[in-house]
Amino acid sequence: MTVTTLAVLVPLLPFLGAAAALFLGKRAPGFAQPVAVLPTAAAFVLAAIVAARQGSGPATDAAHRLTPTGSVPIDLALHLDGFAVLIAVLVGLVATCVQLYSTGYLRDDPRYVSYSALVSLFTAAMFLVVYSGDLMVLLVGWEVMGICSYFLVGHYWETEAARSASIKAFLVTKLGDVPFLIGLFALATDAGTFRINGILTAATHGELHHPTLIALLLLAGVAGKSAQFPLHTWLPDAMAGPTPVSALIHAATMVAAGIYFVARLLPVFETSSAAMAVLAAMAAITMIGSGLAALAQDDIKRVLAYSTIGQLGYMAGALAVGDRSAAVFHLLSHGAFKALLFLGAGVVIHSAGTNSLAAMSRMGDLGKRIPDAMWTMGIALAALAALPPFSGFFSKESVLRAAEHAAGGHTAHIPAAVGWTVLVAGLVTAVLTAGYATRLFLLAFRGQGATVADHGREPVVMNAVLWVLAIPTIGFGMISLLPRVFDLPQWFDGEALSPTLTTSVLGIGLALVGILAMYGAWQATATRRRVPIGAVVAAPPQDLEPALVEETAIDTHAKVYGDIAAAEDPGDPGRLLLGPLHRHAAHGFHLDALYAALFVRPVLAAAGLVRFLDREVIETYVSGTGAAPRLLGAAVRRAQTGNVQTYLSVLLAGSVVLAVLVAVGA
Amino acid sequence: MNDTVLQYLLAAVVVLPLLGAVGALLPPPPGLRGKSPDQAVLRHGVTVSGVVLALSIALAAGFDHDHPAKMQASTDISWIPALGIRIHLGIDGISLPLLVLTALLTFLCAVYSYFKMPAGPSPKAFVALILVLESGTLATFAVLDLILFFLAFELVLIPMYFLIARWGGEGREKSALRFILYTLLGSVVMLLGLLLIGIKAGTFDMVALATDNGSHLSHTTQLIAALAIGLGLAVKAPMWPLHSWLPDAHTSAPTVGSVLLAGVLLKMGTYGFVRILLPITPEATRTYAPYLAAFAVIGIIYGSLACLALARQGTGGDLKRLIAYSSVGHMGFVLLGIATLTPTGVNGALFANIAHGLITGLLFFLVGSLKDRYGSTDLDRLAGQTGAALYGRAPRLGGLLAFGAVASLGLPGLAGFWGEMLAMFGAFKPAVGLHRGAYLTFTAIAAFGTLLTAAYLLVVVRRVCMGERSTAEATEPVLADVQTYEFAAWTPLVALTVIAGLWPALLLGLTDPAVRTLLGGS
Amino acid sequence: MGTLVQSVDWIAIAPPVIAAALALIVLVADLFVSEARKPLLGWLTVGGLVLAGLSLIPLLDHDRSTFCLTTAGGDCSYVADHFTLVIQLLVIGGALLTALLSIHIMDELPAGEYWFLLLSSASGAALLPASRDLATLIIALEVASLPAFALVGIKRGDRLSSEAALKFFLSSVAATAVTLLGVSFLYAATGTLHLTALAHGLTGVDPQLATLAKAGAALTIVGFAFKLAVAPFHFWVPDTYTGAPLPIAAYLSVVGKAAGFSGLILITVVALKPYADVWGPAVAVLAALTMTVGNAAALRQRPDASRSAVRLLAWSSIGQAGYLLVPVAAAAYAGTDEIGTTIAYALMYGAVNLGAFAVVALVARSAPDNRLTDYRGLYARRPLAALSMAFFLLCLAGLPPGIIGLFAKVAVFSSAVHAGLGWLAVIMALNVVVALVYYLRWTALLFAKPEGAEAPAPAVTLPQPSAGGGPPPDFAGSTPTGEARGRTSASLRSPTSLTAAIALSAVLGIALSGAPQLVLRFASGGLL
Amino acid sequence: MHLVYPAVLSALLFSVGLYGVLARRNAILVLMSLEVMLNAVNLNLVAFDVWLRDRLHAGQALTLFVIVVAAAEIGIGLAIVLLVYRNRGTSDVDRLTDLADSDDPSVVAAPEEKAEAAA
Repeated sequence: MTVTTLAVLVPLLPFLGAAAALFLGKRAPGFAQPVAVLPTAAAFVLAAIVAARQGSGPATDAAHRLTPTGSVPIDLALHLDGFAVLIAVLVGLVATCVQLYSTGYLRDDPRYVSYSALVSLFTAAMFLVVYSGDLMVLLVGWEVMGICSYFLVGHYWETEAARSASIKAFLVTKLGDVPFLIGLFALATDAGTFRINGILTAATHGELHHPTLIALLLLAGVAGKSAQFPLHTWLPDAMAGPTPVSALIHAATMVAAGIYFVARLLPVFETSSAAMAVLAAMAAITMIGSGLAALAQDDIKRVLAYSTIGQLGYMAGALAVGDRSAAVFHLLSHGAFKALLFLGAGVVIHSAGTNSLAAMSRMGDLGKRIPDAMWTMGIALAALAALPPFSGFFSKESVLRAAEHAAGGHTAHIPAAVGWTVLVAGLVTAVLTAGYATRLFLLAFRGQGATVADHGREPVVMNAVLWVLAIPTIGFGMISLLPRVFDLPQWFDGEALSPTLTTSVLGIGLALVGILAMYGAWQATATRRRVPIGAVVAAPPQDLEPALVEETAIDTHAKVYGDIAAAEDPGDPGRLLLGPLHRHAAHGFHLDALYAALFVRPVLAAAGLVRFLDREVIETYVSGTGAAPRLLGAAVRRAQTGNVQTYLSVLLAGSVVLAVLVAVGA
Repeated sequence: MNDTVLQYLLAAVVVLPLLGAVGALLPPPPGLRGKSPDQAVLRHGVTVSGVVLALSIALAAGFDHDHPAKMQASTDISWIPALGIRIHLGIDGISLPLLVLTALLTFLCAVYSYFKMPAGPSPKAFVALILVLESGTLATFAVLDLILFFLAFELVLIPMYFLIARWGGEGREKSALRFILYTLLGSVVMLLGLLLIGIKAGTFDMVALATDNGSHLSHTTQLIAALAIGLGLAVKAPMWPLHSWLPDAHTSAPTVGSVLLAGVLLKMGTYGFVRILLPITPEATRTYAPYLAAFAVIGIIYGSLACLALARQGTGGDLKRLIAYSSVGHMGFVLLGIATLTPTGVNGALFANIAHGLITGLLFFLVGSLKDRYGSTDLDRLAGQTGAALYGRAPRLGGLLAFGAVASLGLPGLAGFWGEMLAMFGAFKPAVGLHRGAYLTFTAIAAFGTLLTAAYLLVVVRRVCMGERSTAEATEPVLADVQTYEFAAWTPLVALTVIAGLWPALLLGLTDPAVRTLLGGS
Repeated sequence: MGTLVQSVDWIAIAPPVIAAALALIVLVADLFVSEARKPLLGWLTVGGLVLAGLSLIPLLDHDRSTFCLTTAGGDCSYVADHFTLVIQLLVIGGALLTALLSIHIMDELPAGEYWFLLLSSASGAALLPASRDLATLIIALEVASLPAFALVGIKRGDRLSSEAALKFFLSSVAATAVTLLGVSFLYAATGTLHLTALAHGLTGVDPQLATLAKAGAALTIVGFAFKLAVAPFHFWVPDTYTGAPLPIAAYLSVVGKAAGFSGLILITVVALKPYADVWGPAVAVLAALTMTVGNAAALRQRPDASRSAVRLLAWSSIGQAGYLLVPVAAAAYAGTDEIGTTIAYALMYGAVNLGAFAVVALVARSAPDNRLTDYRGLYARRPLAALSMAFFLLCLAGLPPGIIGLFAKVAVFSSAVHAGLGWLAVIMALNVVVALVYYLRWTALLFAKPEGAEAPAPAVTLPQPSAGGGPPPDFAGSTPTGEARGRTSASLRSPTSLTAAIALSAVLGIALSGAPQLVLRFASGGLL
Repeated sequence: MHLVYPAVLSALLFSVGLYGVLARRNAILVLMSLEVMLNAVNLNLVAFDVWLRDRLHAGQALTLFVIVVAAAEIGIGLAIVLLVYRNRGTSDVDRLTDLADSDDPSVVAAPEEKAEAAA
């Protein structure tokens, strides 16, 4: 079995799994869970084998003509290089963990079959994006991921939040995909092919006519898909979907696809320094804005969502300074620990009966009830805050090192200013990240007050998955630095990824500052947290399915706390630190209201105008033309007076007129 | 299979439905009495359209796939020498897919109405009319003589008028009359153009005219003829300002009528553009192309905004009317593809044609079954404040509706995407001599149109499929999930949408060579 | 001084002569035939007309002409060329179908006179296309018209029939007077009455008389335009058709029009050829006006008015006259071959219009007041009649399944486009759409479900021809009296002659739809 | 005699006939004016025949035909007028408007008063 056949099997297996699940569906409920888990697990194993076989060797390419189009043909192409195979391994790992986790999380959900089929379909689409060597096939995987995310976010369609979040998620990503498609057209027209290799060689030979325009168009699509600054508003609302979905789609894979796409086509972006500057600015704003917003969120998942936006900002920053190895390195490590955090959050919500941090901070010994979740989430939060020895520290340091390297003006055709913006933003975000990581841990697991009612034991599979994901969170960073065992730089472009002294000291220092500041604020507001607030999902005696707990939690959050995102809790340390900024940060700096005013309202007004135009203007024209012959007909009919002398007079008058016209006229 | 067998196959495919229609009017022969006369005649309809489908599939199989540009299975016998009209039939890569699509859709409609006869008078007339309609549409795609094309174009009017006027919903007489008058005016104006070409070029034969590529026609004749024919065809494939007959026709047509109207009749207009205007009057088409593109793009935006207005809460929008407007939008893409005058664009247009036939046919079937279950397709009554929760009440029907909506918004991987993408790709780099700037803005607007399409379709899915837990568990109007006969009628459409999405070469392989020769080997 | 007796080619003039002789035979036979065997006269007329039709066959091989001048030029007054034969076929066929339509109502009409008048009018109409000089033309027109006045007024007791006859008479004679004035002016300008000589003369007319000649040309056209019911001279048509007995309305709508357009063609295309640039636009404008007026008025007919079916067919025949004129106008621009299209269209129109009148006659037997509303749900009661009526109406509208109607219209469109009359073609296109409204409304009515089958439509009693001039019976729309109901049930079995008429025109229509070349071959010209 | 005299006379005669047709109410007088018009044309034809010195005398031949036709027309015309009089009790052309395209469908026409015919 050559590498290519294996690589073809990797996206094919989950796709067949999804198809099988849909067909088996109601007929064989018993098979539902194995049909969901086994294909994805097999795909993960195969991805690992492909990665091992491919190793750090030269990129393997294979293609088969999919269809002629009239000008630029489209091929089913594979392009396997270091980046692709490793990300495929990450995707396989997270997808298998999520499928396993979901068997417990949604065990008696009536729609488990369609849910698992959609997750498998999503995994297949992600594999297609990762392995594809042809941009149009990549776009197919790109949009199939978008629609799967739409259906999965809308899984709890009984709740209003899920209904509006799913349509918002798809439309915002689709808004990004519109310029993305036009960018692909521009690339294909200039390079004469959709194949990535062809485009890269064309870019390096400078055949792209308007590189800046193309880069900006592509960046719009990337911003939409990877939830970067202007088009990020859909990700926090997408938390209305089930937690495993958020873990898979909104942490590790789909949102990473945008960064991966830019990494793949970096030479295209590097041809225009203006595009890199825009990317850097976008990354900076995303990092800082999301950091602040994460501090003010009350819903545990929305904190993690904003944190994901922030970390993606880091990767975008690394790309902006031209170092795609650092970006992909951070992508891999972030994928592991962020998926772990989300799955852990699922466990927390199930045991605490609520997703509100304010409510959790008033529950005593929550941590003792779910020790596995507490420990694994602790490790992951530490990795998030970039504390050594966890993988987060190494990957984030490699980004900061690349930024510092560019700031010094040593990277080719990357202006120093870009390096400085990414570096400064990176450091500020390091503080903020540490801050909200600690806030989350303290509020969730160090709460005081009455012991919480038991919501039934966690299914063992959920805890096991947490520990599986904890391994890469701990080990991945360190292994990458032992060249003999697993020489990561060789898999990438070859530059060193080990942390330098200055940035690591700076990074650790700022992280500690963030942690201590948050700890101090937490101590100060301890007294205020004795006042009870919010409600806990009163779990009925028998063991309630975690998904139902989460669904009711999401549904009731707005009713209980008055707002889907924030909660008026004086005891929140984040409120203390943010001060006046808190209200704005909680609502994502009112970008939603801005977009509603800028885009949604004018479109609906135009729709109203069209409705009026169609009913009044065009309708009157059409029925008007209908009326003309009727009027003439009425006139002619009334002319039939019945009096023969009128007939004779008309006859003779007609003859006279005819004679005169003929005689005189011609 | 040699050409003479194909020749008889094609002739049989076109004539058989007519014979079937006459057979439907006659009393059934003793052997085939069946349970009741109605059931017998409906079964007759199914068998005839089934045989026609089988023949057309055999035709497709026998078709020489290596030279789709060559006109195959052609019969050419003189019919009226006085007017120079010959019965000239033939198919190539462009007309074959449309032929098979028509046969398939009519067969599915016959099967659907075998089990669920729409309310109205005798099914005998119903079956006869559907078979005449099928013969008219098949003839339109198979005929290669300008006046026979006009005859087939008109053969469709009377059956569709009676289908809407006798078996339709409320306001059917008025909308049926508006439909037939509007389309007849268009087709008579088209006749003037066809006659002008026939007289000036000396022959009505499309193949000869196409190979001349307009060399015998002076520029002004081409301009006048192309304008006349263009107007007639634009009414049929509703181009934006001439579309106001479509929503009324669809709102009051029976389910089967809507499926055939959207699935097949709209294609005759766009097929006419490709088969007649592009090859026969190239210079005139080149001068009109930007205006056609502009109208097409306005049609896309106008259609989707109208749908958005209908889909919103409290506007009293009707679901069938919404899907009719969505057809205006989709056909806008087809017309944009044609207006680019590039092989990519025209390939995209033909692909979108087939895809629209499949997907909108499926959507109208689904909305028809909703109307049977709920009694009305008025969105506000259906959805109420929070939605009709079809996912809960009838999961399979909800799933299919979601699939139809997703396919219709042009999700890559399903048939809807390739047509629209290639049309926009063609418009991105139009034929040389067309104003590049204008076409770039058209591409941008069309791309924005896909976003609007996605918006209103997902709003519809939200208001129909999703809803509160209480509505999901409500049981007062008992809601049967998808029946076996409905599955039988719909699975081919779903399967074909997925196959055409995953393997576009199935259609593009056929149309690409044919389109290249049509555009003069450019 | 040659022999005074001119040699006459009897075979050439056979068709009109047979018809005329048959008329006399029938008139005389009427004296000897007893009341009971009166229908025999009917079948005698039909047989005679068939014989007249057969007499056309020997003339097919080559053109013949008779009554020629021995002096200069050798112009002949009677020419039996292809043009004449086709028109004579149409006239005789029309008369035959009218006869078939009339046989079943002979009990109310004076049989002998009726057949005599019908045959003499037919012979006049048969003579007209063959005449090649203005005198014979006028005489033929009068011979065709005078019996028609009598036929319209033949229902002695019926007050409407007499009124219609009077209107028809006065209008027609006035038109003839104007035509004769025109003829005199033309005679003054060219000094001859023979058409070909006239054409030759008009080229060299001296300037003073030029305006007189042009005026004469215009006035001559009026008489035939009146007979064809062209726009400003159409007012008599609705009143006459509604007042006249049904078969006569059918006769006038087909054979009357045939006489009209053949006379018009002979004058414009043959006699006034040099003035083509003068009468071309005039005829085109008249055509446009006629079709628009005809179709627009037909659009607004009230379906529940009494006799609305015949009135609608009257207005529709005016519209169709507009279509007939288009190729004549085209002939002014694109040569005489264009008039073949008029004849082809006329043949189609003749067969189909008579079929429609036959079905109206059939329905009139059960609903004597033939309102349009009486046709609701005809398909339920008489499926075949309803289907053939739908076929005839769609042929008139020019839509498939009326294939022959469609191709005839395509031929007319083609001649208009060929002659460059773009604006006329567009107006005709609009008219086709307007015409479809009322044809389709009637067709839909045929297949509509009969509302309340048990309450028959309020039939107004038809005035029974009481013996002598008794008091005119009242017309109050009352419930159907005894014998009217009686007649409704008795007449369910349609008479053989009527079914024969419907069947003949339906078969003719379907056969032509299958092979339009049979009729459209004349469109390719070579007639005159 | 110069041609203009008969031509003018016939034109005058034709106009008189025309006036008679349009203005008179009694059907018989309308018939008479129609005859005047026809005879005006006859005069015209004979005048032109003489003026043209036509050896074939086509004009006069046509005049004879027209006279015969006029006679036949008068025969039928009077028969019709008689018929109308007997049916309607009046031969007043203005009163014969039963066949108008009336708007109200039910009543065909108001029945004529019998009295006037009897008087």
